Amino acid sequence: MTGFLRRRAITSLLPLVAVLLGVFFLARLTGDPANLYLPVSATPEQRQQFIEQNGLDDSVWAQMGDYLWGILHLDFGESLRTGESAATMALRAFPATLQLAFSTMLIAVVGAVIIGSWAAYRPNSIADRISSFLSMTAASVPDFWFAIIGVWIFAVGLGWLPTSGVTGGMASWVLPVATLVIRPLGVLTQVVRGAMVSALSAPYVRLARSKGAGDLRVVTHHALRNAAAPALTVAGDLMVGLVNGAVVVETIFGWPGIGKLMIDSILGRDFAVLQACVLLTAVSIFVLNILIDIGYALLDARVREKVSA
Amino acid sequence: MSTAVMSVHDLTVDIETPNGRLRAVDGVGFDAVQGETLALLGESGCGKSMTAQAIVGLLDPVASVSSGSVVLNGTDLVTASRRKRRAMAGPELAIVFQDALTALNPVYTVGTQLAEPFRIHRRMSSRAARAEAVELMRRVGIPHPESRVDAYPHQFSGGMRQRLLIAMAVALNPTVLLADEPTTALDVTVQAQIMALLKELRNEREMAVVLITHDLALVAEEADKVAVMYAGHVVETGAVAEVFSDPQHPYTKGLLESVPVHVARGSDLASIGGTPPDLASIPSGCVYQARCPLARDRCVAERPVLHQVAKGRAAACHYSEEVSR
Amino acid sequence: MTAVLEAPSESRVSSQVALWRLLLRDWVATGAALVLAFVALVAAFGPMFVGDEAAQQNLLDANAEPFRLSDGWLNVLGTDALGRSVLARLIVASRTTLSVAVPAVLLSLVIGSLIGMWAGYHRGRRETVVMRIADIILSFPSLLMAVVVLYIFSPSSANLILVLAITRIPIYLRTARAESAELQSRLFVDAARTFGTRSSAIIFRHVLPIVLPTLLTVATLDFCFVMLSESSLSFLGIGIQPPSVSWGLMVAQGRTYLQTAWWLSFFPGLAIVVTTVSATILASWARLATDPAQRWRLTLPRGRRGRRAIRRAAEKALTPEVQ
Amino acid sequence: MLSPPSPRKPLLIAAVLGAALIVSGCTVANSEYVTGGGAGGLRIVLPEEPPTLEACQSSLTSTGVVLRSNITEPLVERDADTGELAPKLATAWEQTSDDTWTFTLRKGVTFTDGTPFDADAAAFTIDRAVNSDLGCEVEGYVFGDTDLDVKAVDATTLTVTTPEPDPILPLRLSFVEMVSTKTSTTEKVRVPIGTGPYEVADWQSGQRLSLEANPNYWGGRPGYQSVNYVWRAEGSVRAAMVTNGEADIATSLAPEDGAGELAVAYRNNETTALRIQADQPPLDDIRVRQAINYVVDRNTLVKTLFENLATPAGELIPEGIVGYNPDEKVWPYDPAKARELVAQAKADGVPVDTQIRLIARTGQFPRIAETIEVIQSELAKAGLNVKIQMMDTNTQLTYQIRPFPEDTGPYLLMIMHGNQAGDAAFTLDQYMLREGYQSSWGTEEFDASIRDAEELKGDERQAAFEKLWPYEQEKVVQYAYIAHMSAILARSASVSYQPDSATGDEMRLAEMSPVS
Repeated sequence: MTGFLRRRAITSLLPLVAVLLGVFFLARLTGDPANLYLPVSATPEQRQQFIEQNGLDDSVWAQMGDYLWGILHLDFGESLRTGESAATMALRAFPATLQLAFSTMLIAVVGAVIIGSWAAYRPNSIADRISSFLSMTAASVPDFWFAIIGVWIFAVGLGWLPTSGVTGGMASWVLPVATLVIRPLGVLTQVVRGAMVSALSAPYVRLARSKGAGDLRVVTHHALRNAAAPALTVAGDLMVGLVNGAVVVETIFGWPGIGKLMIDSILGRDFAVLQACVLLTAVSIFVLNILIDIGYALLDARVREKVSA
Repeated sequence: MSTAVMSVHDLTVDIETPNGRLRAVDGVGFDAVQGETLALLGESGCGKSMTAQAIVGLLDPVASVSSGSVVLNGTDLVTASRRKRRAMAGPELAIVFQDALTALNPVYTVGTQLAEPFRIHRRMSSRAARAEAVELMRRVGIPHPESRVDAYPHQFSGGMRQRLLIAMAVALNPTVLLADEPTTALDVTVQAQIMALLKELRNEREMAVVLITHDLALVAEEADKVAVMYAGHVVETGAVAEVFSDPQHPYTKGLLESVPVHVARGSDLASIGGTPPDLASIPSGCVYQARCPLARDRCVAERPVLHQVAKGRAAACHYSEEVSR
Repeated sequence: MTAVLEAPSESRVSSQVALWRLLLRDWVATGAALVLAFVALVAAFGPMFVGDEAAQQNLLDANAEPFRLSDGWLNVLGTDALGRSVLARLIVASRTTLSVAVPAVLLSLVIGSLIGMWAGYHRGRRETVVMRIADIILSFPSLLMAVVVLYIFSPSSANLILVLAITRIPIYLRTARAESAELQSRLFVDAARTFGTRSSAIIFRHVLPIVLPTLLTVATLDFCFVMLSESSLSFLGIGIQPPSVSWGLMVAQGRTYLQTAWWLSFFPGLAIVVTTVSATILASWARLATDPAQRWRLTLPRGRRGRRAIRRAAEKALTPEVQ
Repeated sequence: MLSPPSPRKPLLIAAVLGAALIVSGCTVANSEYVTGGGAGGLRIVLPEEPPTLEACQSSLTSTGVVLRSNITEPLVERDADTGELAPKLATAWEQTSDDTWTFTLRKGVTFTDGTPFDADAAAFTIDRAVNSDLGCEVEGYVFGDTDLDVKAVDATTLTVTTPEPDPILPLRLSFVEMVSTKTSTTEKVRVPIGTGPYEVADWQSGQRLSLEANPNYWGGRPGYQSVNYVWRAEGSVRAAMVTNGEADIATSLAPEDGAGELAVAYRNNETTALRIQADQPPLDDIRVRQAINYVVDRNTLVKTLFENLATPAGELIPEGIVGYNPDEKVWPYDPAKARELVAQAKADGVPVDTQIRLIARTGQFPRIAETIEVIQSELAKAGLNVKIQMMDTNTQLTYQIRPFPEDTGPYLLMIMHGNQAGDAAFTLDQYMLREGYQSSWGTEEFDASIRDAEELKGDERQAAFEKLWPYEQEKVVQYAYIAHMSAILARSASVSYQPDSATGDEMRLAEMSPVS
């Protein structure tokens, strides 16, 4: 396993660098930020001064050299917008995103396993049809509908929950998490259901039944673990989306996460912050992918052998 | 000694298809006797596996038992509650499936899977169940069971996997053991070992074995009695030696003539002309009429019922006397 | 034993007929198919009838409430902030929406699955490289890509489709790779390989048919994701440019009016949801119907009572024949 | 104007959805959730977090609205209603020579770090903001590349000398917020030390900013001991926070955000207009530019999309700015005339079929997308080939500010200009001069009259500026003015506050007090 991890880390390093460089170059293709940060009446001299101060007049290669040199010294540059260190800003926003992502995935996975297995147990039954229909609908409804209507009903109409914010204890988590969980829950339920339908018609389930195993045991012991691999793949992809930041939720509920920060820095051509954010999310996505691979290995001995081979 | 521990009577299984309902098994009946092997013999598609599935209650949801009874130790499995059936699955009735690789759960160790019957029915601790699993593995002839108990199914050879399936089936000394084509996927030498193991276990545990197969040679060597199936019907029953030496149904006869050992050296190897009927187009008279050399008007008009042709023997043919000649 | 279910003797024509009959038996799937056909028809011919109405502004009748016939049937779903008929705009938007979402989904589906299957089939280094590329795209902020396209090229349907397709490729790539990697070790692939079949042929003949249903399911769910992403790009200016209109754009523009004129974003949102759900239902139906091993599920009468009733009826019908 | 949401439907849905939440055991929320502020605290919700509170960046809207006159103060302050300058940290000022102004400073003022405010501090601040290499926003905004010669004559006397005579120097200096001499001169700081009625108590980046009343403030205690700022990007959420009692003031709302009776509309200084890129054919033909003016139906736009919160415009500055012409002439809506003009131009060989881009910035003002669509539709009816292009801010700015991108083809640019300074000179230099940073085109005569007018003072200045507007409409026609805009904020019933035209840039907390 350690050999696998080492190899995986090495092969992951290159894409990581590729992402960083890609972001670096592409970001600079979107125009220099002088117009945004200088008053409209700034003179050409002031403009030139701004560009020089921020090193934007150097060749892209020279800028990249500076940037990489900085990274080696753990210096990720400063934000044009706030003047703060870009690393500080990214690191401050990331925990909020992670908390939201983990709670959302936890609820989505547990919910999807329960609903999906239940639906798969009697495929094509009324219960299956209803749960499939609801999960498909959930997966296709625009998330900001939930957000805004949720605010409208539960905060303004009923006064049960705060409209937004993060400092309100558990209650302030309800609307953001509920908004975020809808789509993953719908998608995952569909995936779990599909995988469970095939798992439940597999010969080993028949064997288990011939041993006198009850319904619950068949579902939880025999089918679920076999159905877990595709669910894990999709859950991983969904989690990647969440780690990249939940822009809608962060915007509407004022959740200080990395998605909003990334968008603001793209729109603000705040390259240093963007690069710091991308570095952070890319690293966590690579870690996440490795965890998923380990998950596959834990689920299935056959994968384990290939991994350690 | 010849106590029937399980009697199957008039078992009928229907299947729902997009084109309507089909009768896959029609009025099948036989008795399984303690310490004896009964072979259900027939070509693929004749309904023999579906009969086995109906008995153990593992039919696909499209198929259902529409009439008949399976009485085991005084309980009719067809009408028994799900709970009752579950309680009987393992200690009283067990089945060995044909494809051992897919039948074993790929994500669990064989030890876990072998221990499962003990965990479910005897509520043993996992350690005790594991000890039983090792013991079972040793009994079915798996070398070094202590070290292999934590291995996964794919790490075993085909023969070993089949042994594991058998071990699982006999774990709780069932009254009746169904073996559904247990050796199909195996090569000949391994086949012989597996069959020997089955016979050994049958004698040791005094089980009634129902062997489902298409292999005449296997039936000749392993079974005491045979029920020949064709298109969902039992067309002939009796002791193996008698049926094979003196078939009373033209289908049985045709089958025997298509096997080299039963044909005199030098003469042509016969084969049965035509193909078995599609379940959707089973004729109203004799099911075998289309391929039968003896077929005549009566066979089209009237379906022959299984009737006694000799002591302990029955055949479903209007002209069974003509067959043996 | 279940050979009869596979109906090997059925000719191609009759199997198509059977497929139709199977579809008609399932009223939910039939409904979904009808909805999709309706949407396609509306997209194809609708704009011809209401094209002008959708552009007809009437600021004095802005945000008129829906479900009133007093302003004529065109305003039955209300009017938008510029007094245009929401119904007419929905109809015109259906064409734009489909002409962006369908190519985007297809493009990412085709590219992603081909590369994914190829990588999964060959494993080894090729697989690693492809998977890492997927990682790169996934961890790349898709919005940045959109802004780059916006800045360097001009916003057009083609660029929009490109941006949407590229960001969705990894999803198919990963799914296809996972399944094909599993399949390549299977017996029938080995068999094909020993016959000397070229790998591309094996992929198309043996791997694709098995992977495709899953990919199609993913694609139908993705359909709605793409429609909504398209709307979020319009906030940056790269999306559909007015006066062209898409469902996503209508949802996005109507969003600020959720409290005062809910119909502006509700109806286009509903159109997206209904279309996606129909596509998903039909896809999951097709997945069962085309899979010989699963097809029987569709023939299963629903509920115990229904099954018993059918059995009784069947017994009555069959009894005289048997005896 | 603002229709409150119908209460029935949400309640019905809520009854269904609510059951789930009751099970999960949620407790009733109260206002403490969001701001954490106790009794007596004022809670304000802004559209975005101030990027920094650096005093020399105070002309950034999102910084200035929190900072100006709250944490730091300038020497003089402009009254938003009258346009007159009022004393703040300077008690008097006069032009002591052509190029020098002398300020008398207030005595007994200290910064919140204890250092005294005196002429040295004022000189330090002005040098830091205007003459240093920090690249301050204020420098570019009000002073251009003019360097100031600042001298502390004694503790309370300050002289400021400009290279050229500057009649409005005190107005320009009203943008310079005074900071303690302990402030770094080599880099910008996030939190300034000022003399204002409040000081920063706690800044939880991303979450909230808390101010506490300055106990040693020279001007008396403000109405609230503490003020909490939070920020939400979504207008409807900001409005909901006030209606829900989670905030007392919410700014930058749109009419449809649902603040209901708590909404307060007020005139800001913003004016919207289409800038016509008049050096590009067919826009170089004055008939085409006139046609564009004839088809913008300003009255209907104001009545419908702007919900009567704006007034049709005939010039780029609103009432209250020096140079505003009260006899504002608004172009009539005359589509027939416009068609005729386009047809005439076409007959003379003007390529009116050339595609013209109508460029706008997303989110520039509420209902920008709708406004653009209305204008595009009207222009198309007049016979012009107009294509809408929405852009993000940075991209749009490349089209708005010189140097303009090359080979753009003809385009119309939606601009919104807010003259924060109160004098038309700021507007004219930028938008009207031929080489103005935000001007595409002009005439020599017009340039000359602008230059002449800017030299003048008092009533002469006003009169000269007034004449420029009709001249622009008749002879230049670079713009199609649309409307003088308004803003909306939501104010809870417990707060007494009257916003003025400067509120968007400078929200004075000292003017807010609890309703007793």
